[in-house]
Amino acid sequence: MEINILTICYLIGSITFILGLKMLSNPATARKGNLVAAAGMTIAILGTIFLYTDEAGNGLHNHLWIFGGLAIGGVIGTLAAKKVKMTAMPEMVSLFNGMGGACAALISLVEFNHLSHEIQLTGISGGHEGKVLIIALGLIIGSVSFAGSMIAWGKLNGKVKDFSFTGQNILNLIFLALALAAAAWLVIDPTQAYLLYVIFVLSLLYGVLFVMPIGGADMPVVISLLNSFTGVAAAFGGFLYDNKVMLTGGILVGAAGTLLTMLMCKAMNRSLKNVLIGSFGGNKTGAAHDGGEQGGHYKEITLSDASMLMSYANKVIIVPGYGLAVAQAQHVCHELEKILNEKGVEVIYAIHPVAGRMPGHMNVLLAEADVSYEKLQEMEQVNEEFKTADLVLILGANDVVNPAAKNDPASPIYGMPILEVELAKNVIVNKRSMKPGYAGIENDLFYRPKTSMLFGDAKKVLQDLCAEIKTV
Amino acid sequence: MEINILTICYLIGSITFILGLKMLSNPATARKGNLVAAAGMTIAILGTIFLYTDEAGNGLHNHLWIFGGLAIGGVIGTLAAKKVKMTAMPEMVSLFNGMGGACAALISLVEFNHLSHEIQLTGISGGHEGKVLIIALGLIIGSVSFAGSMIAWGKLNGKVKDFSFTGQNILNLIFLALALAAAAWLVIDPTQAYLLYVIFVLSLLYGVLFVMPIGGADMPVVISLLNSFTGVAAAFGGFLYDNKVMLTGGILVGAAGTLLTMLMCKAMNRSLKNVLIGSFGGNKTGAAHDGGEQGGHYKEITLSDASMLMSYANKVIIVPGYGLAVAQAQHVCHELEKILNEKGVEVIYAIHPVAGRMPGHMNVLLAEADVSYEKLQEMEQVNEEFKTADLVLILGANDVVNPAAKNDPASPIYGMPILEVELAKNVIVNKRSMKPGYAGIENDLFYRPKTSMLFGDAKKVLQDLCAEIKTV
Amino acid sequence: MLNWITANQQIIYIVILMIFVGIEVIGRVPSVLHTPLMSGANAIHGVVIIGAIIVMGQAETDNFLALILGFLAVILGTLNVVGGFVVTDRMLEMFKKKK
Amino acid sequence: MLNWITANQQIIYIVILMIFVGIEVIGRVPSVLHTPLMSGANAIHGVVIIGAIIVMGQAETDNFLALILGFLAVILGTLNVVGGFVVTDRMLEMFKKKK
Ligand SMILES: NC(=O)c1ccc[n+]([C@@H]2O[C@H](COP(=O)([O-])OP(=O)(O)OC[C@H]3O[C@@H](n4cnc5c(N)ncnc54)[C@H](OP(=O)(O)O)[C@@H]3O)[C@@H](O)[C@H]2O)c1
Ligand SMILES: NC(=O)c1ccc[n+]([C@@H]2O[C@H](COP(=O)([O-])OP(=O)(O)OC[C@H]3O[C@@H](n4cnc5c(N)ncnc54)[C@H](OP(=O)(O)O)[C@@H]3O)[C@@H](O)[C@H]2O)c1
Repeated sequence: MEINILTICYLIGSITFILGLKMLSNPATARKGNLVAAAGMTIAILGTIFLYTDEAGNGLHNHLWIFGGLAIGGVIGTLAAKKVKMTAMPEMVSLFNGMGGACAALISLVEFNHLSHEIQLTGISGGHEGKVLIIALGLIIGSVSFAGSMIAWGKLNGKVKDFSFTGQNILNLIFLALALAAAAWLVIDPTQAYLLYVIFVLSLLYGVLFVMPIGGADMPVVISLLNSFTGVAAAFGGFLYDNKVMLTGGILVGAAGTLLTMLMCKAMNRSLKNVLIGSFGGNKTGAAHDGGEQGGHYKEITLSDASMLMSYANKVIIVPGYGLAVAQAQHVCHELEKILNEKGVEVIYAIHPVAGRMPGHMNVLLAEADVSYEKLQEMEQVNEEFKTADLVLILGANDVVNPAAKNDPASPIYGMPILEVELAKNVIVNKRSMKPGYAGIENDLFYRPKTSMLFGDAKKVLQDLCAEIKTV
Repeated sequence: MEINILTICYLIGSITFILGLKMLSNPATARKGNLVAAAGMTIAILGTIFLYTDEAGNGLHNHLWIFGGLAIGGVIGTLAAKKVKMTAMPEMVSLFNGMGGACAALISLVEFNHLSHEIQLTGISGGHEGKVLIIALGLIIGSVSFAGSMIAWGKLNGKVKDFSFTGQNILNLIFLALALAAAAWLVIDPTQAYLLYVIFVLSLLYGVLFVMPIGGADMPVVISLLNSFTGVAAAFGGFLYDNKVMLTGGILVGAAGTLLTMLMCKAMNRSLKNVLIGSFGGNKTGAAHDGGEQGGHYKEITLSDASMLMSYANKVIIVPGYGLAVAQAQHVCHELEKILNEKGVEVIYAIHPVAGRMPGHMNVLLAEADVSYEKLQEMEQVNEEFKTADLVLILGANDVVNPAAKNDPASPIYGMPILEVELAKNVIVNKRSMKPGYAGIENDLFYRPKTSMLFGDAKKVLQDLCAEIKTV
Repeated sequence: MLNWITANQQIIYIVILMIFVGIEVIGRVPSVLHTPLMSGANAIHGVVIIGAIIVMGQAETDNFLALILGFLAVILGTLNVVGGFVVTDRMLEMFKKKK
Repeated sequence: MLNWITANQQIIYIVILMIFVGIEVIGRVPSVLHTPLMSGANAIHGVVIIGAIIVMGQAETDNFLALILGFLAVILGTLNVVGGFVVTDRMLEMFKKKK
């Protein structure tokens, strides 16, 4: 009886996960989708606690421990998620992802212990191949996901620096191969319990070294990949307990996460392989020559001229980029928008899908400063509007307005759709120097006749602009 | 051993069906998708013939009969499918669909016979509930699909006329309820073998009466619905034999077919319920008043004036509609296009998604006359082009150019996107009278100053036009 | 009923997942492909032929009812499969770009 | 190996169908939703907590290793689930239209 109700709970769980994910991929239903999946998860968890029975018909005990764990995890999780600053959310996701991986790895450790006991008691070491294999694979992938996520988390909050040496890729593969070999050996002879810890350590090492050399800016892609790893780890748990909700939920995330990782790469016009083992074809340092070298000529504009231009414009389009986020200038930027509005100037924001360092970065950033959602326009629409703008103000964006993506087939970003700012009458670019952005390449836009440069830290420059415009 | 290979064959079959359907829904891959699914089907069929074994390990016999049936069905099927005229394809689909339904029904009949034998021999009539239920449901849905498809086929080729009487819906429901009741009885007492034939006959009757009152023009929707019914019937076969490829293939088509049916209705801006039990809110006759009644004023144009206009135009856009198909005027239409081209006039076709009486009707029709695919433009693109056209020639289209869909919220077609022919400089409409089209409503376009009417059968008018233009 | 659910939970999962797949897989179809898609799906449900083959192959050689009905079922099923795929192919032939 | 396939064919079907569902279901996601979607999926794989609960609930009360590791696993799994859903909700809060 109870087991039947539990089956239904799990069925509901699986369906809500699918529906939730589906709704999450549509802006209109995304928030509800998250709640739907959360509701299904709650049903599956409560069902397990109260209705689960093993083959002999015994229910679970240790309820105090279980609820204790749930309470502790729940409180910490909620607080952490509520307190974290908007722009630090990817770090948080990485951290939570690591917890899931660790959870999967711990389950494997405990379950193997059980099995060892059993083997010692009965003296039979055969017939366990399937179970041992699942345990070992779950351990490997859970540990990789845990270690990798921790490194990604450290990189995003600046605690871990990029680190690579020649032959690292080969060393990585050797670690992975050793872990797999140890797993194979364990399957053949499950009495060698120490091998499990060998696997554990090797997998952790692999996870660390796998993420170490990848640039901090690529972490969102890496987190998405590790996310799908943890999904697969959860699926192994499903195999182990013959538990359908773990199995389906895990596979679902494994598949969706893999696709999502590829979609993210595609939005940046790169391949996954390129993200994982080479930075823009490995010629990053080569292409990243300083400004001026190009020998071109660029115009500077003074603060007062810039504020004049803005005050007397009819329509200003602001293009925010990574630099705005770094300078934490979103609040002053909103301030400027309000001052211009008071002067009767229309202001909108042009949001490129990969501006910043994570998908939706600019949306999150500007939302934090209370910029109204209607003023944010996506690339396709706004590209139609540039021609009606008197002025485009580029704040710490670079690659997303680089015309080379359109004109220069040799450029590493060739083919990426860009914001076509040159359709506007005037373009003002704010950045600190002529240095290139993420892709490490020159930007011709800065040398075009329509463009004027306004050097300085975004926050500082915007504050000065606000002050100036008020006096106009 | 064999059984394992068969499992793999079935797995391959299921996967190819999914991939095939996915590819079929994308113009670039559609044709390959069809072949992929066909290849999977071949593997599943050959696997069954050579590798299938029952629980006792016996393979199939009667190979001669089986190959005989395959050969006969294969030859007739290929010939019929190759010979049929392009525009008669929906009829053909309906016929094939009926065959599938009949096949499912026959399987149920034979399997029940087996079961009856067994029950007589062993004297045990209990414990068969599940199997009997599956057999009975398979029989019902297979028969409904068969009978309904035959009627749909008859309607499309004009052999069966619409036929309805008051209370028909209620009578239909009674037949269906009786069939289900008989099935329930049979499950309880499977020795009452005659009940199976009662179910059979009731289901056939229901199928006939269900489709009878629906207008011929709605048959594509009905066929799509019956298509998904047959899918469900195949899935019941999958349950019966615990056969995964039948089960998954059937459910796949059942689900996709249902969605497709709804998509088709949506493209016509109607609901499924509306298609099945009422024609445009049931007021078809009410709204279908004759032309002239509106009291408006319309202009006629002579053949020679029309040919003048065309010969001296730079760009002519042809809007084909149902009338062109009825008149079988696609070949002359292509003729006209060529003559105009020779005179240096650019000609393109504007294809509305629901022009004609089945999705893609116009594409199929014009392709038959060898009109090049590049000249067919879909609604979204061509709506941008009308403003560059000197003349729009409407050939037997009506609803798809009715401005009421845009302007009149009270109109039954309000909300359907239309071809915006009025953006062009001149509009010539060819039809036989001022009578309305499928939706049974007036069309204001005919009374607009830009519009001139050119009455007559499309084929005749086009022939005359060709002759005239040659002399210009 | 409840016991049945647990005993058959895998089948239930397969059915539900298949429904999701069926719906998602064709969700993006443009309307001009509606007819070929319907036709292709029509051919796929011809998989019911496999049931007919099993019926036929298991019929005792003296059970004429089973033989004849089974034979008929094989023919009809084949019509569905072969005719369905061929007619779909012909329809799609007309959609290919002539370059 | 081959026998294993037949014995587990239902599971194999479930896994394959689930992969299709996972891929199809998010195929149309606009790029601005990439981050919340990743975060939501992250919360869903927290379903691994169920394994932790089973481990915990079956641990003998004198097996301290199992108790402690299991307890830790429950905490970590809960962090993943609760934190994951809450952080996703906060992200999505910012995408709602302010009218
Ligand atoms: N969104 C994503 O999911 C994602 C993830 C990973 C990678 N990416 C990649 O990141 C890039 C995003 O393009 P983007 O245009 O936003 O950024 P970008 O091309 O990286 O350029 C940012 C610019 O901001 C300037 N900057 C830095 N700090 C500043 C400060 N405090 N004040 C003013 N300016 C400052 C820098 O120039 P100075 O040093 O001269 O000031 C730099 O050129 C794309 O190449 C994209 O593919 C995106
Ligand atoms: N495509 C689909 O999947 C599908 C399926 C079912 C229903 N529908 C519906 O069908 C309609 C299609 O619109 P449509 O504009 O193509 O057709 P329509 O609105 O049905 O109009 C066809 C017109 O052709 C004229 N006509 C008939 N025979 C003719 C002949 N021999 N020569 C010249 N003209 C002739 C008729 O007027 P006269 O009698 O005055 O000549 C009629 O007004 C829509 O309402 C749509 O929703 C579409």
